[in-house]
Amino acid sequence: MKILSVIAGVLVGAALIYGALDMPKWGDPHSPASSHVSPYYLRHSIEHTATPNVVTSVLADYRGYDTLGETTVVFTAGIACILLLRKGRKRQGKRHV
Amino acid sequence: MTGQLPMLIVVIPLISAFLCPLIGLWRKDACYYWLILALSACAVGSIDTLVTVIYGGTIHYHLGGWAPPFGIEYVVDHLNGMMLVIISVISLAVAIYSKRSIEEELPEKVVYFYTAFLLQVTGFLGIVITGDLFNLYVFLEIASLAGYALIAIGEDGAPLASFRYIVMGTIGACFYLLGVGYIYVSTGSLNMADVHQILPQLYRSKVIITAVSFLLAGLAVKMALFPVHVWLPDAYTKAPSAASALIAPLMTKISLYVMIRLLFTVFKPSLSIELLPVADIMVWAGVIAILGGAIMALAQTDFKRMLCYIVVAEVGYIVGGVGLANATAMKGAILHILNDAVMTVGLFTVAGIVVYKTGRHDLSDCKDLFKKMPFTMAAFVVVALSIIGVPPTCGFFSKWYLIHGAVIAKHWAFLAALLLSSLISVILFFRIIEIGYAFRPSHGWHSGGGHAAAIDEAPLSMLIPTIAIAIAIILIGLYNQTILSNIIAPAVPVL
Amino acid sequence: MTRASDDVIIKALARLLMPFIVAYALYVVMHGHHSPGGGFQGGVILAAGFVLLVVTHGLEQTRKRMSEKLAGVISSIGVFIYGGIGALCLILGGNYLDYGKLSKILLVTPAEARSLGILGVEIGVALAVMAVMYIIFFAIFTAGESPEDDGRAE
Amino acid sequence: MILPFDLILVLFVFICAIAAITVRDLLSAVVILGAYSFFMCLLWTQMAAVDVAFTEASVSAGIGTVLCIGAVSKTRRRSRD
Amino acid sequence: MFDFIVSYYNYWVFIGLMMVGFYAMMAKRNLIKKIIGMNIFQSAIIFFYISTSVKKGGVTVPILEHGHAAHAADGLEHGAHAVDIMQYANPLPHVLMLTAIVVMVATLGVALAVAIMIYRRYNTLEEDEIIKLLRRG
Amino acid sequence: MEVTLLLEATENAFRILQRAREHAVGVLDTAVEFTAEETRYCDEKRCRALFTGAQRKKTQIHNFVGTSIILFAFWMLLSGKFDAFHLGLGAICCTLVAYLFHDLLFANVRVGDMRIVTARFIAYIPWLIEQIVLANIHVASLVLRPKMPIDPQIIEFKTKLETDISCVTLANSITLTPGTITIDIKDGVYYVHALSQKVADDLNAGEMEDRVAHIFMEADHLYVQDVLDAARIYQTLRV
Repeated sequence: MKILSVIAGVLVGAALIYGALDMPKWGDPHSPASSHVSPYYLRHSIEHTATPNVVTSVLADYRGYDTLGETTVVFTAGIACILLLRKGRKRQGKRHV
Repeated sequence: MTGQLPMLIVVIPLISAFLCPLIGLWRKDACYYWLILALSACAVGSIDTLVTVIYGGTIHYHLGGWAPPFGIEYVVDHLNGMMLVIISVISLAVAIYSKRSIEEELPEKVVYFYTAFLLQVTGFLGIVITGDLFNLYVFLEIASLAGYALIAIGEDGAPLASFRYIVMGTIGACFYLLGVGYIYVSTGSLNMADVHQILPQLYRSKVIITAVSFLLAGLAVKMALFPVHVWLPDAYTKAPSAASALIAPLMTKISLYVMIRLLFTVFKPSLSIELLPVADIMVWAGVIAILGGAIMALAQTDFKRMLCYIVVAEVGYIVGGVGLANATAMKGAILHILNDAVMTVGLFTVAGIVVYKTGRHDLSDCKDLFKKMPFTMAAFVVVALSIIGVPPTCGFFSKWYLIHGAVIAKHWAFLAALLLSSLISVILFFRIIEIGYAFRPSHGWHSGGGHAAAIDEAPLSMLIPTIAIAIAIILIGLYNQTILSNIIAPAVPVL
Repeated sequence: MTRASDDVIIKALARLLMPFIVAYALYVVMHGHHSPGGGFQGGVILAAGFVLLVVTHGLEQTRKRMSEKLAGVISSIGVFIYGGIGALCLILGGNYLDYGKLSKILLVTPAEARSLGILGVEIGVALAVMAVMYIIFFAIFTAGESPEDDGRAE
Repeated sequence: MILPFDLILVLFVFICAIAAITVRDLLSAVVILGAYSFFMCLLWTQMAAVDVAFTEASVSAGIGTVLCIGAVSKTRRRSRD
Repeated sequence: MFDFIVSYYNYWVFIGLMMVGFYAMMAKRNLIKKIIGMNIFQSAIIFFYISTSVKKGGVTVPILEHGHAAHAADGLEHGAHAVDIMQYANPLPHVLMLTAIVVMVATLGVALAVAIMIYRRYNTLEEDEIIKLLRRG
Repeated sequence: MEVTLLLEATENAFRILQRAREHAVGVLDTAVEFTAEETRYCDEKRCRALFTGAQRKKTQIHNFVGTSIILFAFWMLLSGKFDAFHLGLGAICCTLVAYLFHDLLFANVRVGDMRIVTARFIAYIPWLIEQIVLANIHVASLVLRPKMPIDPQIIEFKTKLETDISCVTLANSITLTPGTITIDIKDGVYYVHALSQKVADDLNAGEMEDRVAHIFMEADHLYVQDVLDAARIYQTLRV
């Protein structure tokens, strides 16, 4: 099992290294990631949302729905914990295990 | 207000989920009606949206009023319109069905169960409707987390099954996230349509090849494709019956939908099929999944577990059908998503009724059931016939298209696997029916004789959805031409 | 770990620090526009304050300030604030979460309405995150305290 | 961006990651995981991602560690691997 | 060669961390160890995203300087053109990763809850022992 | 006569009962046992409830105001933005926090004494700094001498301080002073690690303790007799 997981891990790593060969170099300011969408946020954040912290304005406004989803994830985790660990009235009977 | 409909489909269950614990503080039993109300509204909305899509074409909805590459966009076309209707209607049926079984199995946790139920449905709907790669991840996580919780509260052994599901599911989700990251690094965008436009210049890039493989690997874990299906049987067997009836039909189908969406909407088919050997791999994965699932199903003595392996086999049908990559097979695959969702929910509702009445889910517990609950078992026979593929039930038609597609693609191994698995399904279901018809006096399966006599027809709130599903199976079979020409034919991606 | 600590120094210092922690958390929430921070971080710091109270003053004392039931209610309300602001925009004629439409009732320019909308959303997020972290913390720290459930099932 | 400083941080991150999965005492492993998160957060501060670093410091190194410690204290502290 | 390694160093770091996490998730039998591996795995991916947001040459935090007392009117006048994009880090990966971190801690909470449930029922956290108990019972 | 009595009584009662809310209850009960008269017991109870009620309300308001002022100062320190919007937010937040946590910050400080305590505390700081500097020089001279004549020891002494806040102040002052470290406080007994005999002697001389007690106005102690007297006075007043 251990050897198998080592092999799996190495395979995943190898695939990732293969993919990384064509990546833009680290810190390249003209990589597509930094030049396609994100300059729009930096340029227009103050004009659109009057918020100097671009991260906040993207987080809560441009991509606000993601954040709603994220809050829902947290809420789901809370519900899950209540569902799993909180004791209700004793579980008697326990069905027919 | 009608322009807001695609949004409301997701937001109504979302906000209802937030309010559900508050209502539970006021009155516990009100939660059930709240759930039904929310899901009915959602179902009506999604049907209306589908109709709008059929008559008016694809709907785009910009969240927060931001134009697509900058904000998040909802896109509803024929394919995900159909998925929305499937999800909302099936979850409504399961919700109606869940009342008695939850009161029996988890009497003290009703409120939070329903909240998690609503969140689960929200996650499913959000995955299906979105047009943004990262938003999909977020909703995938909502659905997964709710699923972990719903599975873990099941019977003995459920927590371990759920834990394995957490580990596997996290790997799957992380691979998906990684794939999205690779796409983002090379394109700079997260919007599906935008990525679709930018990508063709980058198809030779190693980054994209890695991204495709990681996305598909992640989704394969989520959809329980054969070698990585190990989490599925345990999880769905041990979950409470209402939860497994909700998750088993939908989670795998939704991952399949995401796969189709990625392969044909985000990437161009030219990449998925011609440049990379994705299609071939998928067909062979499908063949292996079908055979593996069917054979494993044959080896089971547990009723629910057997159904789980059938689900694994059905995933193979669809993956293989998509991999065949011709229009007919694709039609079959998409029709099979619809059919299989309905059939699986039928199977699991019947299994839930058996659990509710007998308290166990071994195959031997099915003894005499035909005499004791004729309606339930009639529904079961309809579902079984559909899975075997007997006309006029709906399973026949999708299988027909898949077989036809296999013939066109001259992929004989897939054809053979399809036929073989149908054969195995015949054996499986006739074994159950034989056990069910054994007219010997019931002894041995339960020590308490008085308890055995108590088994009779299921309560109405469980029976009605089950029967409705059986009727739906026949109706889909009868009207399959209408569905095909109106919904599925436009949904098939242009190859 | 969940009983009250008997160390005078820790108890007293925790007591003194608590209002400042909460004030700092609120500062983080409110100043998300200008400095790093926002709803999540603030919410987590709030929850951390309560964790400090539990560790030093014990579960019972903390329950008096915030019971689990109250935390559940707050988490629902927090998320509902977020969803509700979105729905408000819907009612005011915009798309979902289009805070610009809030300018109709707030009587400011759309850009500032967006800024205020972000603030409202952050408050909702902070409440929800705080309550949920508290719930998870409580659930994990009180797990297995009633023995009748575990001894039997083995 | 000072490369030597970064490299030292990366080294620490690796040491913490490997230590966290090899140490047999679960409580130590959990605390090392907290340290791992904290070094990660320093690394991100280096990369000008202060918001993320702040979140990591409060969420992952703070509450995450507390939850893990709670879980370990409620279960068994020794692990066989 | 050395130049190649240095100019891609963030990828090597993230791949290495991911392999460590992946190995722990697959090979370790202790459930808490698996959770720790999960945490490392996820934060490696977060590291990858964050590292794509860096722009070489002294980038600063994406908080716009002159937004101090700027209300919308000011922003309209010079906000649209005065921002030097190369000066600031790319904010989008930061936003995505804020979400991912929160998802990470939510998963952590649920996983720990499930682990505690398992412990309550079987009184052990080793996976193989639990499976043995399950087989027997 | 009545009026002076009343004034005196009120003041005494405030003094005493404020000193330790829960303590006073216990001590009063003892006092009642001493006198052993059932009827008086009831009256006193009512009397006490009256006093502590008024007392609590006043304390609450004072604490609330004090907490919110301190928090608001803290907020402004953090924020550095002085436009109306942010100050308003700060005021709202601080009021909210003060409302929720007013009982934490000034848990054992008496009502009228807050200003005095603050003033004395500020006056205490220079003295503390002076002590720190002196001790620094002392320790440095010890360490730099080639023989290093250190004499590490653990000394313990019982403190007369009562409230936990004064205990903590003393403990932290001891730790801040080089050469001495507070290890533990258990049931009013300090365990202090001292580097040399001189610092230990300094500590045992108790000047620091006296000063801390002075800050928190604990120089005069609470005696059972006080309570008994007070109870008698209330009784006279009621009749």
